[in-house]
Amino acid sequence: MAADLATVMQIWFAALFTVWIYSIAFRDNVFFKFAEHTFVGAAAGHSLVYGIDNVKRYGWTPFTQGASLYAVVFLLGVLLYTRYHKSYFWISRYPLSIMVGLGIGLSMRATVKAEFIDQIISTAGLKVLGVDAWTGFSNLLFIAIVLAVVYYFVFTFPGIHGGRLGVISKFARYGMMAAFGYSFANTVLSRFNMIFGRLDFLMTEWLPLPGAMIAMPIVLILMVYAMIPAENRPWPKPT
Amino acid sequence: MLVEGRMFALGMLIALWVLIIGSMEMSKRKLPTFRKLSGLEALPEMVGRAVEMRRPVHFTTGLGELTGTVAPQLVAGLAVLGYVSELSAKYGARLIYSVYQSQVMPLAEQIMREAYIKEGKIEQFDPEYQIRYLSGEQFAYASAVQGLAERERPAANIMIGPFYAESMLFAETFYRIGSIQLAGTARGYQIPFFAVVCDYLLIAEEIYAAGAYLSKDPVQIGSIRGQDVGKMIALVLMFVGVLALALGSSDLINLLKR
Amino acid sequence: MIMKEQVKEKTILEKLEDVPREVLYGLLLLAFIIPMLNPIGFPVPTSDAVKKWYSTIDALPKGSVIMVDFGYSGGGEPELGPMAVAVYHHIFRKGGLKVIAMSTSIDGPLLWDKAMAEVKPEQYGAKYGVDYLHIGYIAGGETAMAAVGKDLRATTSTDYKGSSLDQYTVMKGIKDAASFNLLIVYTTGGDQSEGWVRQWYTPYRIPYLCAVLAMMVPTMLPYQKAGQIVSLVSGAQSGEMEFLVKVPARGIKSADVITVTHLLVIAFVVLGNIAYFGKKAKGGG
Amino acid sequence: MSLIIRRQIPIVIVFVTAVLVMTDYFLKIPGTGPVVRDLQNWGVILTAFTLGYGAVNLFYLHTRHISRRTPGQWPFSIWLLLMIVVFTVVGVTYGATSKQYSWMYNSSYFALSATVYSSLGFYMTSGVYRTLRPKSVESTLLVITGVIALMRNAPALAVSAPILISMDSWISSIPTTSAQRGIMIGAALGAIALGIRTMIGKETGFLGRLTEAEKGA
Repeated sequence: MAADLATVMQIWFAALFTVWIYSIAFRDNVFFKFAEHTFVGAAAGHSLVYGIDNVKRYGWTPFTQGASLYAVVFLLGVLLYTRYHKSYFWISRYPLSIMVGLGIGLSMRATVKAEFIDQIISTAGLKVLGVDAWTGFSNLLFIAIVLAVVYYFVFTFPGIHGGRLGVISKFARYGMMAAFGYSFANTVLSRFNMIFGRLDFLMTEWLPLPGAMIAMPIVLILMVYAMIPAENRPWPKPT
Repeated sequence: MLVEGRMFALGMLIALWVLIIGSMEMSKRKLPTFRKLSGLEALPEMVGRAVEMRRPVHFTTGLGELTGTVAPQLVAGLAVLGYVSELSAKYGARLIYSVYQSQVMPLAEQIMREAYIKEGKIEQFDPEYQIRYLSGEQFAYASAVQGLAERERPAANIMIGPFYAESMLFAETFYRIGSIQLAGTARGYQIPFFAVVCDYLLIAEEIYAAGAYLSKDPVQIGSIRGQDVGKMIALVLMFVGVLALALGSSDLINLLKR
Repeated sequence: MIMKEQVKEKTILEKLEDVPREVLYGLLLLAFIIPMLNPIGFPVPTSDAVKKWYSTIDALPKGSVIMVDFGYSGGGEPELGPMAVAVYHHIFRKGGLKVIAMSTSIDGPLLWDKAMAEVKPEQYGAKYGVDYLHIGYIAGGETAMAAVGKDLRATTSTDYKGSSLDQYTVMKGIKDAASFNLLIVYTTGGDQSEGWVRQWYTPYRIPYLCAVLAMMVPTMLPYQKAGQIVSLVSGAQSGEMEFLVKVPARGIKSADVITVTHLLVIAFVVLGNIAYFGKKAKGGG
Repeated sequence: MSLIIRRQIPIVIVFVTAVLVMTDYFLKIPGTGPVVRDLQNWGVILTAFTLGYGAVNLFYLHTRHISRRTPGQWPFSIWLLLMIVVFTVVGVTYGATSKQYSWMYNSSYFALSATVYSSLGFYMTSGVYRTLRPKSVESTLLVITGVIALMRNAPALAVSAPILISMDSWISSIPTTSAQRGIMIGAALGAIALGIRTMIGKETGFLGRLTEAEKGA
């Protein structure tokens, strides 16, 4: 029974937080503020918990098994927090510089291949001739848009955008706008899926619980009340 | 020693290194000129219109920190803020800058003060009114900007920097109150929302170019110059590759794969 | 008479353009709730990307090892959760495959538990530690991917619960990226979906199946075109995957709601434009 | 001297680490492999340490609200800090994947984050209603591709009019992919340039706050 009670309580909390967060779409109110602060606090707590978990599992465990070099990492990790000290904050730059160097090295060595050369290879490998007319046209358009967009982002050679050549930039913008329209529609889809997820939770898990159908209107009325500006509320009087 | 399949990439990386550092050095001697950025060209007119309508100009640099990965976007936004401050001082517009990062406030104040001094209008600069720290939390900041928009009804709204989910909210709110808008971000997911709503748009890399152009910093400008040459290399490789393939040769592609 | 009519129409158009957002939100909520109360059972189309994803897993020989990044956040769970569940059904039902999961998202381990509770691997005879395993959240984004790719066992010696990896038979012979035959990524972060291309596909050429939020698909498309990703799908296509795997769940259920809400949005576009252009025509003419 | 310790050496560390990581990838010099492996594992642990930054920042900010009794804010600040403490205590004592912690996560953080991001769907709807207007050639193109994709994304519509699927897949594979690729090539160069600037100490955002000496310089 105890486990059941825990589940029921979990659903109630989750449901209330869901409804309270949605209320911001209509107007700011105290319930939203409460939910929002819970969110921010929980997020910080959650990442702290997983930070500790990671330090323990990836650092402490090998250290206890004899990898004594990890003591240095712990020291560096603690030094990261000198950033909050008024005069010794610069010490945190040492561990940070290792992280930054790693990040740059890992990203640069792969970016030049994955996002530059491989993209060039893939574009240059498109066939315009020797395929059916529609594919040929599509590939030609594809190549034209890639070239035009890269051309568009050349900034310091103003000559290449002057006069009739300006048409290339215009074409590039057309291509990008078509792409943005597609992205826009996909974002709508993503957000709606998320709303569906929450409403599905409310309707299939919360509302069937005993008392939920009675509680829901009360929750909504309280929320609407909280949306009324304080000076217009009959109670409590603003201080 | 050399790894098969990674040689061309290594060569390209070294070439880019030389190119970018070389153009930084060259820019110290002579700054290269920039192409027209249609978004920036619209700014004087936007500020002028706000003066005519006796309504303020609103500016935001979005979220992010000066120390994170999106810092370059924030820096670009601040460079544009400097320019808009100059324009506002010149035409006598009321400029309001909504701040998300408290660490940016002293920097922003300095930038804006210098702009007003440059235009000889320092007496018009009112940091209390013009620089508003709204909140350091995303949704609280978003709703505070919304509130500000509805109260002050700015005639122009300029958003340059790293924007997240609040982009659509801002764009729609200012659209509803009839502001002319210029927006730019390099955060790919948010560009479509700005493209849908805003009158003028700086797309992705354009904000860095705008920031560098306005700041006249040889390091930034030189870096952009180097990247431009890199883009031209890409253009040539793609163009020649397509032609060669049409003529039946895939030598270039094989070279790139080495 | 004519004048009066014109004036009246103009105000209607104006009102139409300035409909309070509360009304729009209310209509949207109704468009969600009504089909949820009265399911219509709209059909779902299957796209090539989902079919390709499905057949890639189907074609894996027995004994293949799969790395799964369970990398979505709580916010993306409604979209990517159903996809991950459907794919796990497929993998377990096929049998003979080893699945090692890790998370680049801090929500990953708990959401993985949630997904496993839905999949119930035991119904296919799959056992934790023998057929599948979770090594936990690993901080660092691309650094974590690179670290695991270079030497998994040097990065972690325990699973997500903190038990030693040595005791699990599924880990036998698994050392680094080269031990894997396929990479599956579910993520809500662009840095993650792109990072896997940079840190796993580029150096090790591990075939990569990628599932992201629908809104992230456009920015990932160039990778698919260049062959760096075998197949790119969005979580919004979970219904299609459930259809192929024949385990209908949340994804198919959402089809009704997504259809009705999208029809509403299209109606909004049309109405908004009628109001805008109608007003403009009256005002200008 | 202080400038060297406080600024130059960290930049040198960045440079050396980045070069080492790249050398290991491009040249495979014997001996670099294990060093880079260890460095990467260190990177993981150091990042894990930074996961506490959020909590510390919030403590700074909200203890100030509480001590100043900021009207309308300080009770929420207490609650927020309490949430951090409760999460941490439960997560550390019972374990990050324990039943107790998972209960707490599911009843608050999971529900909240899922809802916060979905609430944007509402704003988008009014955005669509008010702003999707074909005013110029550019915006017309955007509206056309947008509306086609919207129609395709409605599953039932797509099934009844399969032409939508082929139109949508053409839009996605030709104009969208090509425009995104153009942007990607530019952004890749931007990322490489940013990396180079950081390695040679011209981009110092990561240093954080500046010391007095640096401000002078």
